[in-house]
Amino acid sequence: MQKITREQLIEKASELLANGTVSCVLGWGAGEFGYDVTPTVFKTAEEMKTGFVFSDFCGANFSKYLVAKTQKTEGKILVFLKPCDTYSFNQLLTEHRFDREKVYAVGIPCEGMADISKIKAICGEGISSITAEGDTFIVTTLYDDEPIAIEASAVLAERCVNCKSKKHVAYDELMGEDGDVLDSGRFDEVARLEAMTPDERFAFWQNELSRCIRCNACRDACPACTCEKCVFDNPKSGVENKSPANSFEEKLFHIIRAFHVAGRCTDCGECSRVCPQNIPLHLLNRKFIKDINEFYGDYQAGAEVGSRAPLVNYTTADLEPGEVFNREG
Amino acid sequence: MQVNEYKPLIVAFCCNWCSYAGADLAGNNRLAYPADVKIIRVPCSCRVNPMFILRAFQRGADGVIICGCHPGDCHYTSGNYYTRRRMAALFSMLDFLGIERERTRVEWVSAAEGAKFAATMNDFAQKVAALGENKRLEDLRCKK
Amino acid sequence: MLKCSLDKIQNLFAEISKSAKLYLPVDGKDGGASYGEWSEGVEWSGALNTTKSPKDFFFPQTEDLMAFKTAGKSIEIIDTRSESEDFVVFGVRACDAKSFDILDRVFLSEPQDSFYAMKRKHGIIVTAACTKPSETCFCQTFGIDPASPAGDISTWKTADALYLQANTEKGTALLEKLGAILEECSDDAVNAQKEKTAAIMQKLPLKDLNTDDFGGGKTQELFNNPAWDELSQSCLGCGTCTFVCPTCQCYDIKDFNTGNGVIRYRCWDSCMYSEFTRMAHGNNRLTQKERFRQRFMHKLVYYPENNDGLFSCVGCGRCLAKCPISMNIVKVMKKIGGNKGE
Amino acid sequence: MNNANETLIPKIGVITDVRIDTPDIKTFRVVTTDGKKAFDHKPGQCAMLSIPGVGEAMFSITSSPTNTEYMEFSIKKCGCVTEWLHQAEAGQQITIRGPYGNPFPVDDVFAGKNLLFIAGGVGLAPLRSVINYCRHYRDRYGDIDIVYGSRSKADLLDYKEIIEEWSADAGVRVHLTIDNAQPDWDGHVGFVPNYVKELGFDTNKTAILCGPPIMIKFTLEGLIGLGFDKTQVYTTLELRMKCGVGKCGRCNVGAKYVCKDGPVFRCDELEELPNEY
Repeated sequence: MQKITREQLIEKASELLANGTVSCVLGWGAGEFGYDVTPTVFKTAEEMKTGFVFSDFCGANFSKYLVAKTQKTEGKILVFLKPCDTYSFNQLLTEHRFDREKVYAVGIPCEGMADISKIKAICGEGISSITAEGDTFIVTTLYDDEPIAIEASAVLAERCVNCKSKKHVAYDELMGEDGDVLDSGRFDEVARLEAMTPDERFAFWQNELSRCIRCNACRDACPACTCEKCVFDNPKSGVENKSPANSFEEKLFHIIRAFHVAGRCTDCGECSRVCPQNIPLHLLNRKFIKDINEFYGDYQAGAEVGSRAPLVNYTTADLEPGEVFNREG
Repeated sequence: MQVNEYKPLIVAFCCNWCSYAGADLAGNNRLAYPADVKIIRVPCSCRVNPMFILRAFQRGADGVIICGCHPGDCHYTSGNYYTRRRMAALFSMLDFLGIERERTRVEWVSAAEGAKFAATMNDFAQKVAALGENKRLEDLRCKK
Repeated sequence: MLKCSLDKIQNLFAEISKSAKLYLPVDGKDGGASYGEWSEGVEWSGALNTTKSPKDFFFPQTEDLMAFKTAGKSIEIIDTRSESEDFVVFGVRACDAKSFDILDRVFLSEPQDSFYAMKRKHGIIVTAACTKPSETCFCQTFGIDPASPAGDISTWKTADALYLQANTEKGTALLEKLGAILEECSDDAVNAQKEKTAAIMQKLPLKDLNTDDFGGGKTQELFNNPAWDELSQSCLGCGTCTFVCPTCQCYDIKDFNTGNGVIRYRCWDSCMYSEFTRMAHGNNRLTQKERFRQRFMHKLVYYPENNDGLFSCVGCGRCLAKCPISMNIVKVMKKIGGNKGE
Repeated sequence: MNNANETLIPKIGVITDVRIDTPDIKTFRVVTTDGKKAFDHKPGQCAMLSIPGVGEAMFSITSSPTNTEYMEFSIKKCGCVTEWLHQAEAGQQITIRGPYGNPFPVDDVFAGKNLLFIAGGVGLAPLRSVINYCRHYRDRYGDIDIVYGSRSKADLLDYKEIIEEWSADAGVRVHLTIDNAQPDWDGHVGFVPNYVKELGFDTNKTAILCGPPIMIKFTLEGLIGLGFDKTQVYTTLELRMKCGVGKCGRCNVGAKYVCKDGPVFRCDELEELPNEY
């Protein structure tokens, strides 16, 4: 459960709006069912009181919105950043994608976000309400007479299960206490796949990627994908396609997309969160991160502003591509 | 019974300054390498975008090899250093997706290494031939 | 009314698949359900609905239209159409069954789309009544009764049996082939289930959502509503809503050069995409607000204007569940329509 | 099955002649492989032309329906398909399907009326079909005024035809203008909307407008200033299209599909559409 409350955030925002530090607030807007949260710009404290939420379903990473919002907004924008969001924030700054002066970043602690599909897997469709009590969710549904209690840890979003850091790497102001970089098991699944035979890996990815409907949500939600004009939208690129016609096109899109963000991906996990087909896209990104760490030394994109991404850098003593496989024996 | 000997189609991206000249030298010296190696000249090995490699597979290549100047000898100073990193990452990713790792290779061939060029191509073609046709990165529409 | 006891349902599937390919919702490894072909041992998913709608069967994600061979200055057109075989889509929910009517009005109106018509002619739709709608369901807003689904055959699943009723000639013909497995029965169990479902429908959170503020002729009134700015402000411009939607029918026609010829195919397209209307001389919908507005205006105003008031939404709730930022038609209807649904 | 009619499947057309009109506009003459006109059409209707592997695009048919031998398309080089067409030579095959859209109401509404054609740049292309149709049935219509402007003299489309044929017809007045003065031009200089205002037409006319959106906007304002009613003014729209039959959704504006319900609209009908075209 989140340690910081909605009321604390509203209070902070109201204070900053009132003293003129910021002109608007980029926050989470309430939805219909308590778990469907929409990124929303709030202009006044009153708007926040009626429409702002902060709950265990506020997973959306706001960093990417800053690219567009800072261009449109007069004055500073207040943005609430969870630890993982701050990495994307820094990475975008490194790439000069928005004006730091136009943002007032408030770091907020995060205890991990819940995944509604995991909750529904336990208690089915027809959710009437979800309330957090301590480390438990109390869920009422249309079909159960008694509320169902679910351990929060059992329905933690995949990316939060393997949270890489509770430390904020960028903020103007921090609410609550800062955490530490965690020793996560985020590469375990990649390693598990690596240990498979090529046939098994192929079968795994064929099954996963064949579900892709090319809605582009992974790209459009990705804080590293901020090209004004994506190669996949350019009719002259020859790869502009709306839906994958076959397994080749599914692979082409996902390999190229992962490659384009390789070394810049902060592993925020938005791609997998937004995928309507639940394809574990983050594993492709993590494979690149794991490889880069192993080949060229540990590197965390977004950990600091201005660092040079590994794939736009080199040393004369780099590993040869052929050695990549020999190394494994 | 007639046995159709399978010959793999190989696309070799060769840098203009070293490897393409190396291929030339191999030819001048009458060193044999498979005729199914199709050479595409690029200004620098670093010009090869991952999309080129996937496109080659899409259009029927069974193996793709990139040849460039030896590290340190790049005509543009550092192009091949970038190639080295990019392709290490990309090939590892292709392997991660279950695409046979022997189908991709990076080799440094200087203008003086005609023999190395021929030997590399022979070896690569042999390895790819052993794998057979590319089935995992194929676009069925192009096979019609 | 006919029935088949649930322990014989695999026999029923086997019998259907003797005469036609049978597709039904099956559980995927990812937790979502999707349509798959039945073969021995394949179980019918218990999920409320599939992630992707069954519009795929008639309007596939990608579909070859024709092929070309070119030589010098000449072109040869190759008609690649072929007669398709009969197939059965089993377990379609009431909302998705209704979506076929909406697609029919587009693809079967003159000039008829022969690709769609062919599949429609050969497809037999077996629907399944809902008993446990989700909180995201709002089919009743569009006058759909999830307990009485349409289709060629309607079915109701109870604790021990599947009840079947044919609604069309196609459906009757199929049921006749299944004679041995089915037995005549009364409507009582089905009626009881319908009543139970009707009571649940009254408890759904979106039950009061209505379409009073929408429909043909409201273009000027709704188009300039200032709320579009706010609603569209965080839209990512992805195509998730469009592609999971059972009624979205926009498509693109593209050519693919295979190296030996050209295949002209069509694929789903989305009005949410930035280049949807981009032309050589500019784009008539420059910002995401305009593209966002187009999608909802089309569903709620333009389509009904051209189709006797029928809305191009069936309330299946897929976009509610899948939008990355949880912006959806319900929020649009409540905001633009000034209808808070309370 | 293979006999079933499918609107998306085109016919083969042959380019029999390519005429260079202006530096960026060429006129293509198209017939079917057996040398006939591909299909009958009415003035203002369009056809889908395509080159396999390049793409398909909608073009207005420039030639008059009274021409029963072939069709002509005046095409400006501005995208993939048009660029490809511009390098095509006579004998090149393309694909063609149509006709699409509603024509100008030449046989009912326009009959007996004085007509005022106003075109800018390549906007003359769709009007040429109507103008030549009206000239062919000259006795059915009253006076014809044609206002046509382009960037320079070299950019005037069908200049030869305008000077030699249109201007020579009885009761047809041609008013040409170019945007900037140039040495070999002794005609009017200035933008079309202003020229229309200067010419100050009577309102006993039906006006037909086609050109870039900005020209249409200001010319329409000018006409209204002269006392014209919106019901007297017709124009033709252009949006991106793919299917041509009102299904693919691309040219949807309001409840209308430009390919099916247009491209010809009366200006008061346009007013009812959202401003998205």
